[in-house]
Amino acid sequence: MQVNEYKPLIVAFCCNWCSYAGADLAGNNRLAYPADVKIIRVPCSCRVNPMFILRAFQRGADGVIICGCHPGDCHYTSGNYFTRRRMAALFSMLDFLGIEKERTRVEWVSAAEGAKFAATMNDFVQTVTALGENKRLEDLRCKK
Amino acid sequence: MRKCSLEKINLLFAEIAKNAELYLPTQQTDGSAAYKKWEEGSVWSNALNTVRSPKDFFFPQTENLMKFKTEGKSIEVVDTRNALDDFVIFGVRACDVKSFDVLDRVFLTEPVDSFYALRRSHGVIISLACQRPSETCFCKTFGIDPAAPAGDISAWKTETEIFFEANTQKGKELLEKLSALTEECDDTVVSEQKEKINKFMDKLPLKNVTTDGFGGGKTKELFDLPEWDELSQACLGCGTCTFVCPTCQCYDIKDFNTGNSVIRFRCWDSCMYSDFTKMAHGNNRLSQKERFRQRFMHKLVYYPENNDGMFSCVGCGRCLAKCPISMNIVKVMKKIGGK
Amino acid sequence: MNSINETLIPKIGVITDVRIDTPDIKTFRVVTPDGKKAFDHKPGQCAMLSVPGVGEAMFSITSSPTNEEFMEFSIKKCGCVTDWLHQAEPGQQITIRGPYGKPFPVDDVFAGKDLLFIAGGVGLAPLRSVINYCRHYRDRYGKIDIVYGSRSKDDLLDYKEIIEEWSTDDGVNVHLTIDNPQEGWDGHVGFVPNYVKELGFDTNKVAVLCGPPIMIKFTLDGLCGIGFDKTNVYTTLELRMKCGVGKCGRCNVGAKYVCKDGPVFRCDELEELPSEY
Amino acid sequence: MQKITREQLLAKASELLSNGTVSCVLGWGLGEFDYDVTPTIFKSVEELENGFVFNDFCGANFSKYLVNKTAKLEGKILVFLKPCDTYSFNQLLTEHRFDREKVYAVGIPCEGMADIAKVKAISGDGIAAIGSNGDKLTVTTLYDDEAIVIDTNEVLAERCINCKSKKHVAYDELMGEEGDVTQSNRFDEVARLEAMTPDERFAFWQNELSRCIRCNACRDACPACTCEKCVFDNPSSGVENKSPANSFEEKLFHIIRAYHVAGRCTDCGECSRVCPQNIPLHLLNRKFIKDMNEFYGEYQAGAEVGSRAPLVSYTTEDLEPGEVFNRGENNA
Repeated sequence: MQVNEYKPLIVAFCCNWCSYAGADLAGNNRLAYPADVKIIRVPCSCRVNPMFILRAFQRGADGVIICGCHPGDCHYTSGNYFTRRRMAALFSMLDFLGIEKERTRVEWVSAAEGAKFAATMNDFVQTVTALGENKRLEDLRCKK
Repeated sequence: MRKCSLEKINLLFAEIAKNAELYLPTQQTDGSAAYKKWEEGSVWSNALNTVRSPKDFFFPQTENLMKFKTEGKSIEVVDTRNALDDFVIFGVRACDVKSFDVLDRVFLTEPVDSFYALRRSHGVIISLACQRPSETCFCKTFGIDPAAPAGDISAWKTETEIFFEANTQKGKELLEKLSALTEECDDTVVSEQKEKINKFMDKLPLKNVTTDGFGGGKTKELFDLPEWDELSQACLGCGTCTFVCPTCQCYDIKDFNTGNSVIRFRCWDSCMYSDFTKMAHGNNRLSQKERFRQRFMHKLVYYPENNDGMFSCVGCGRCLAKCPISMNIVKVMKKIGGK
Repeated sequence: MNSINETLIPKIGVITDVRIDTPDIKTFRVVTPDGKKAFDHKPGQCAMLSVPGVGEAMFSITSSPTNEEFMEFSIKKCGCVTDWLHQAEPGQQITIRGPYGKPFPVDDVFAGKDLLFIAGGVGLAPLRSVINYCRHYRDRYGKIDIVYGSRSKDDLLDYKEIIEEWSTDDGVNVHLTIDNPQEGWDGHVGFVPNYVKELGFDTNKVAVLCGPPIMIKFTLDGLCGIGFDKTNVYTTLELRMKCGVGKCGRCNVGAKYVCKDGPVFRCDELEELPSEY
Repeated sequence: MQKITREQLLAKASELLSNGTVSCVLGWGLGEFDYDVTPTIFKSVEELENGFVFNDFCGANFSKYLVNKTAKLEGKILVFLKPCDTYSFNQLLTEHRFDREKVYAVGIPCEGMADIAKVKAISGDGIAAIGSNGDKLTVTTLYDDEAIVIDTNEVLAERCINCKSKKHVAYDELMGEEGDVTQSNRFDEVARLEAMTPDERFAFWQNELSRCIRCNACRDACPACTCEKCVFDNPSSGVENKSPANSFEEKLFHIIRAYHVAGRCTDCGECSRVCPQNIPLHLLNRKFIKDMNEFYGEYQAGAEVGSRAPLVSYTTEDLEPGEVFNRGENNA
């Protein structure tokens, strides 16, 4: 497969208070990031159950990124601290099962960081594109 | 009767695999045996039996029934079945061969289950006599002779040779195709082995397990016995016994939404699970005791009542070996049947 | 595609009409895409309806077999499939397979007898098909009594049909009751089991019961109390079902499969079963 | 060979039952063979004398049974706890899963339990009897004239080879001598896998998990899995598929199963013991334990009642999820 033809599907879980607003800002400022990033708004990054991530992969995602407020800035005081621990454990486990570690990522993006949001997404899409299609956590039934 | 040297067994496997998919018990990384498709280099396991029963071949754990495509208010039903090739299952023990009869009476009685029937019609069974039954074996209880297994072809293995006898037309045809690798022989060696196996059978610790006290019409008598409490008290409610059982045949039908269509599939289910009988308005078996009782009553009373006294257990001993808490049908039969 | 013996692969059905009966019960009219009845059935039999991706469930066929144009299902909203159906609009396709189960013995046991139908709530749904069947072949049966009760007037199923058609038939007596007094209701107030006792029927009738388990239990006790024999009382069971053909093991009670050997049982047959229904 | 004998335990149980301290005893019940013991509730001394056993195959962890068995119990239940069981016991208490007042816990020493599969791998099928003599097992089979003598250490269950502690962390009464927390090598196998390439690890797990028959025994035996309604039994969860329909389903189930007990798993090893397909499920749990020890400091679930598991607490200085990999590479 030629790299430039392949467009990965990225699922981005964005916290309502910071990262989603950051994505908005990126849009308002006309900062380009690939259209294959599907944003799912969640009330807080700690709303993201590990199951959501696995199911995103099942349903065809090639990469999953979770964006939340910077540690210390959580709208609910401590949600993202829990996210940080949970995702550290989950990502390490996925890696343990041999699933490419580059397919998952956590980034802290504030409402003011539209540029960081776009840059993060561009970088993540690039990384996942280099990896190619998600084969190790795919569910063949969901492939067209 | 025909025989073949064990040195040539791989040639024999290769010959069978030319015309049909061949499955045989192979050794897994954990040391146990599992039926796997034979390919060059496959090693035939010498374990007594596989952890999973061969019911998978006819009644797979997961099987797609159909696909739905929905658009607006309309639905299209798509048949997802593919044509099936003939396949050969090699090394099926006498108990497991008998389990196919038990399943047949469920799936092949009207209305026939066409998914099962299709697989059944394509399968050829080469059974294998047990040289060294395990302490968990109690097939004799159900009138099964491990020295003379049924199936399309029966086989006996010695240290150096393997003997074949065709029992059905399908078996004869297959054995004919193997004539270049096998030679005609008399049944002296096999008779000797049968005798030896029967001697072993008399030494088995479970040889005295009987079905006395069970069978059709015993529902009222056995259902409310206080012993069920005691027997079921340690049951974890997992599905191990039902999933390793060659005769358990309960299934679930579920839909899986793939995002672009809906696959309706059926999969094994277990009466031990808490949601087995759960409906929108309640559950008629709320306690593990009731679920536990259902499994054994079904095997030992309900099934025989509907099937001319045939029990839905073949004494393979898998549940004895695999139950996490070592509660099993033998303990139930001894506790309740002896009354 | 569907061969004759295909049991698990359904046909397509189209909902052509949705009637709101009570706040939580709707009656759906179903035909095949070419406008015909999906299959013939007998009174008391069931069909598997399904919504792909949501699930499949067994429903009794409410319409009479004598209706050769369509089938009707009265469905109470109580689970995934029923919730979904309650949102469906006419024109919606669903899938349907059947008929399943043993029907009421309308042509032999019931023939020539006086009949007593007792229903509570949505329990009228399975009885409606047999009541209408018996009304259609009116001369084959004796007197027909129908006792039907519900929580309130608004919860009475098929109220219009009961008042306009059943009550006006010769030899058909309808006795309605609701649980609690209600404005605009001048009929009987009270629970079905008590009402049956008050009405005190002849014991040579064949009785058919359907309703919530607790109603069945007390009504059956009541009927036996006034001298009914259990061999003359029929009821229908409801258990979780998946295959509909007695193979998946879910509705197994004793040596019976409710989907195949039921759902209609004579009360003395029920006594032979373990109390797991 | 266990240091404590059946007779000692029997005497203790009979005494406590007779003097009214407890109303029933949760112990190991005699099976058909010498190795298939069933957790059993004994209500009288007579029942105990007829059915109570204690030998090298009494692996079952009783802690989880206490959740159900104490719910409607009048009086107290006597439970025998091996050192590793006491951790699960404490963890369940931490989670308020049963009433401590209804339990009389007797700590018993454990020299490690044997794995019958390992015995059979040596002796072959057809075991007639298994006796115990010093640190040897004598296995009589139906086929061999002479008994086969096996060193107990050769057939120890994996979890016992890597026993984490001989010390009881909870009991009302202790029988025998108290042991210590052991310096086990239980993370070696995890480390070995970590040192592999991702491709090798993927192949390893693909092979192991492909054997899963989704019987749920790992979940149902797990003392940490006490949810009343499991996500895998809940039709509205969207993951209630009853079978390992494909390799994704297998992975999903096992990742989530291990994740749900992460930080709460005491590493009792029941999951691997009960797995009919011998999948080394404990490695998934140990990976979480090892990670959390390394990321957030040493933590042993169940070591004390009321401790806060790593996934329900945090510090502002925790490492970032992206950093977990850098660490791994340094190790490898």
